[in-house]
Amino acid sequence: MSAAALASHYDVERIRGDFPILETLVRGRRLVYLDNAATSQKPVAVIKALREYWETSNANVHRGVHFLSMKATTQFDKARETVRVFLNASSTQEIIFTKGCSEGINLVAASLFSTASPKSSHGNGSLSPLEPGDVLLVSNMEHHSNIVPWQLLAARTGAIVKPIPITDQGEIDQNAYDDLLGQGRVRLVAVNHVSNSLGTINPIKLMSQKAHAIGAFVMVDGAQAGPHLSIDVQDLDADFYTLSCHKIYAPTGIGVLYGKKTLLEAMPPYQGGGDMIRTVDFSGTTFAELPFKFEAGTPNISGVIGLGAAIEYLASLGQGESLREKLVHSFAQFSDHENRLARQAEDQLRQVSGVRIYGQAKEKASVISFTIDGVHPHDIGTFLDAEGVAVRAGHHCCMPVMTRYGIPATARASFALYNTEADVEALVKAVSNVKEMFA
Amino acid sequence: MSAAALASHYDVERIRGDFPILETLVRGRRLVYLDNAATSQKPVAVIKALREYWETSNANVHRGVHFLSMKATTQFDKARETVRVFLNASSTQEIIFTKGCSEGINLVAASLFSTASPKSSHGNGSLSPLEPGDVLLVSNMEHHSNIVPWQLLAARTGAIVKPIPITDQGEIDQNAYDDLLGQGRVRLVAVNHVSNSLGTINPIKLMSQKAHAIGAFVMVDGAQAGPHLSIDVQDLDADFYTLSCHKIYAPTGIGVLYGKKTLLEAMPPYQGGGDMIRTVDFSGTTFAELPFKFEAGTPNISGVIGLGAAIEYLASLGQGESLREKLVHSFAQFSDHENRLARQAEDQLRQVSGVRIYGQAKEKASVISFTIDGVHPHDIGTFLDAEGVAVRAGHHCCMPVMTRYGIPATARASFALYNTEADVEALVKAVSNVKEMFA
Amino acid sequence: MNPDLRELYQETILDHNRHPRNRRKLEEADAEAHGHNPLCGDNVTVYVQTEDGKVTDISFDGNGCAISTASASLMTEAVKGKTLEEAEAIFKEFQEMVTSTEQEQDHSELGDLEVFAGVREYPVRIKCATLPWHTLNAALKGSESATTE
Amino acid sequence: MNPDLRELYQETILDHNRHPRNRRKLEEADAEAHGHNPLCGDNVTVYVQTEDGKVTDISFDGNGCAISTASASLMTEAVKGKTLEEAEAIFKEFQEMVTSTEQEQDHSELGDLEVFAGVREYPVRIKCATLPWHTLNAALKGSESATTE
Ligand SMILES: Cc1ncc(COP(=O)(O)O)c(C=O)c1O
Ligand SMILES: Cc1ncc(COP(=O)(O)O)c(C=O)c1O
Ligand code: FES
Ligand code: FES
Repeated sequence: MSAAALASHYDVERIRGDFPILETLVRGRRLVYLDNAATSQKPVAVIKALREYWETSNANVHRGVHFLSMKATTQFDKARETVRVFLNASSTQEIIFTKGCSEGINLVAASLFSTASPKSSHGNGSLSPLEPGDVLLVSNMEHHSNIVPWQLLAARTGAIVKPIPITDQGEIDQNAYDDLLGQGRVRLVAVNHVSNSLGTINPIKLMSQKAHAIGAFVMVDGAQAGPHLSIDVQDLDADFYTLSCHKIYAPTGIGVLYGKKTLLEAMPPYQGGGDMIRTVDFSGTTFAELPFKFEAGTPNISGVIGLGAAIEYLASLGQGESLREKLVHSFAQFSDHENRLARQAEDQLRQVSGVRIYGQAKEKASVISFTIDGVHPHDIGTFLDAEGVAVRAGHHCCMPVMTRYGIPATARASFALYNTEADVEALVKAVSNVKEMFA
Repeated sequence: MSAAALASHYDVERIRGDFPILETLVRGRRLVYLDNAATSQKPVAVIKALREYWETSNANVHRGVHFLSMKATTQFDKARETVRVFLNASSTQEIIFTKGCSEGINLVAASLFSTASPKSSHGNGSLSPLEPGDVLLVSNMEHHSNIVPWQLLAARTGAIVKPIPITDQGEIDQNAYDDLLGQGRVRLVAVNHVSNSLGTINPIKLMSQKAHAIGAFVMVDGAQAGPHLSIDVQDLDADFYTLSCHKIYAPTGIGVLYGKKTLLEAMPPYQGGGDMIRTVDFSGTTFAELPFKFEAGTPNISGVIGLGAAIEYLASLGQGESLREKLVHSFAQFSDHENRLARQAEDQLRQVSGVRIYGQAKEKASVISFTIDGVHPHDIGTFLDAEGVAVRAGHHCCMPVMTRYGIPATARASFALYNTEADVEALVKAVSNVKEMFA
Repeated sequence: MNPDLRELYQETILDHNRHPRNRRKLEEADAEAHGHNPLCGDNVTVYVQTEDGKVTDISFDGNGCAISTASASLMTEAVKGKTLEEAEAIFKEFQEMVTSTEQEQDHSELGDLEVFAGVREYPVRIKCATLPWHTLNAALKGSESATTE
Repeated sequence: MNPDLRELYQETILDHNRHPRNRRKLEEADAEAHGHNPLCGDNVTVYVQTEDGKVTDISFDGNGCAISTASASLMTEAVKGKTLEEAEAIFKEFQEMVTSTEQEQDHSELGDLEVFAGVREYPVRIKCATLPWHTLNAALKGSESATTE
């Protein structure tokens, strides 16, 4: 479908009606919510699914033989299948529920290189424990969640974390990446699919191929891709992929870690508790099958059910036969709509004197980081807030990006499927007035 | 207040009205929900607080300068203070939000003995890394969540996990405990406050004193105490205490770890991500203050707000000036009510031929594990379910307890503040009919 | 007695639970396998003796609920004397019967085994019914253990 | 201009942000401290010179928002020439003004510093206003660094 055709089907006003919070008045002004990269708003479909769950089905899942428990279990298991389709994974055994994107990365950092059998090689890399001097490549545009776990792991093992440089435009420097892959024993590449501070969409498939060619695993932080792109983990071929579900219209407290089955099978369990065991005895414990091996304790049942409802809601906005087809169509619409707004906003913001935009990648999602000369980003944030415009100000958990561009912080406007041209106008108008006050 | 006076104030029918799910019909029969130890039902107050949060305040917390973010942050911070009061901790810095009880224990297992400075001694024990042969004492009645993390830690370090035996009545054998404390270098004692399989209330204060006297830390699993007792961590003097919030009328996906401030301060961070750092740089990262040091990633904001609403709801059922006083009064009422029902049920079940009750501790909460000779517990569960009575059947994540009593599984009825004498009658009647079918 | 329950616990099931057939260790077994149901922790061992591609004797042992015990008992009766292909075909049809979500189905050729049709309505108990079959299948395929996962 | 904003960004604040007073390194400082606001990552350094229990000179340096810059600037003016006790008393009252939830309060004795009263309505910005004060306090107490945590 052409972009024009897509756009003509997209009824943003109807969609806004599905998000009750968008009617909020901010000190008397219309809410213009452009902090979607921090967290998204929740549609009625999700809020309702949760209320219904608590009012009619709430119980602990698995092993329960009673009515409510069977009902809850059925819904819970169905949601895992829905997530599988969302990522186009080949099996629900590859779908691990976590408490958030960060936990997914920490799980991999805790388990991947800690197998007892020292030389086991699986898929594209080796699971053997890290040795001093082994290299973990982390892109310079990562969120702290995809940096600090590797630093902590490196501190424990003597491995070295090396940044993959980024260009002035905010793209990963592929030549530098190639060079780094050739230096030392590179064991893992950590990279986000979409940058939350620069908006850059990274070439994951290409970077995976290059990493696999030298026997390194690839950990993709998909936190910011989830809301904007239809993800196909089989096509991307990364070894691990994480989602932050509160950014894809689901509740907080729930994340997804996808991992290739052969790898997950070979990895030791992550944390101990109920559900992840087969048998427990003081003389020795055995562990459950995938995905349960990595899910200790009562899962976030309502969170998972809310996630299922969110994905089904997203699919309901698209056309197609299967859930997957609908999702693919939905996301084509979303990114078309969101990018149109973001590019429009960028064009107009660039006209405002003193505005600088960081992140000019060729492939870019609807995230705009900017500064205004002489005005601190938090003052921009407060000023915009007074006009009802919600943006984020700060380092966006990407201090190395700030360091890279020699700035302490930026203001960031980020778009979602419910934003409108009126939102763009409100943003641009408010930004245009900032200097008047502070300069 | 006397027990009689307490009971006369307790209007269980009004309370039931606060829990919409209790009106559910199970295949045409009234729901008799006695699976509360697995998870509790949610009051309207919690369901409504969450809906309102999503419809009027949803945003990412901390550092956000806009209206919604400030609103969400205020509510989130307030809930942490509410939890502090619930546990009577001395500071909100001691209240760490986790995804569940199990994660709290895993956090301690990951961080406590992994400080870099090898001989640092804090409070009652030493944080120095575990050495081969060091002993971790784990009671024989623990939930797998308070066993497996210690086994995994032992496997990594060469420490030894030793069970603390339990008596035929289902109490911790205090003489054996004393002996074990004297054998080898005991570094930690892991014990639950209330057993989920036997109902036993353990003498935590006494056990903490004994452990501290020989320089061992105490990790208390409070998952089953949370719903039944008013907890005072300062009085109990345990070093760590965890809660499973979905068992105290709050949503899934949220847990609390309390730890003594001096210990938490000395412990290294647990996982890496946003919010737990002060500064991130590829040349070195510094960490945030408590409690944030232990909270990587976006917290389960709605879960925390739901937890705050649950605690406030519980307090609203009690009388007193302060939140703490109200909670103490509420819990006095709850345990009075619940225990009365449970003892009544036990007395009547004991009359049914073939019924055996496991767990006869002098101090016991409202949890009843039982078997019926010749009938498998899962068949009991299914039979009771057909009568609308929801109980759990299985090992309750306590395989070592099952092994101890030489049984594969039990059926378990567990009470909550909304159960009634009619529930007891329905349970007893259904149990009385089980043998008719299977024997 | 509750009619829902009667659907699940058919008289034949209760009878085979009270008096399991072929519940013993088969000393001369030329194949055996151990089955485990992770949902409840129950175990079953199935012993088989074959000759010329036929099941000449079969027995089971272990602890389980009424459903799994009766299923094991009825299974031994159903496959004794059958060829390996026939046994596998019965397993397939049995599995289809207890897992399919379609209401109208004809499984009359399963004979006595049809009493397990009611299990369909109790998702968590389906594995009780299929555990002995998975275990038999493992034994015949030469693997030592099976789970219902 | 939006009246809510005017409440927060009083003209005096905007003026001190545009033209901060005493923003320089004080070479002869006998005390200095470094302040950090973890909410935003901003930093300030406060330099003080004291004699006979009095603040004889004071300056600051660092990067922050309009609120923190103006607060630092106004702080230097407010405490210069004051005794240490007086300085501490001003800090106390300032803190009380920006954190108290009570609406009706009289802080007229704070003089120019009263322009920060509007910060109360912006919880995340309160630390911007108090950061320089915490830092001054640290310097006077002889500790090297302060945070607003
Ligand atoms: C005694 C005990 N400990 C730990 C847990 C685990 O709690 P969660 O599943 O919330 O992590 C439970 C609940 O199942 C429990 O009853
Ligand atoms: C790129 C990126 N990675 C990771 C995260 C962390 O996600 P969460 O806070 O849900 O763990 C975020 C969100 O803040 C993000 O934008
Ligand atoms: S309950 Fe274990 S096999 Fe049926
Ligand atoms: S935003 Fe950093 S000090 Fe104000």
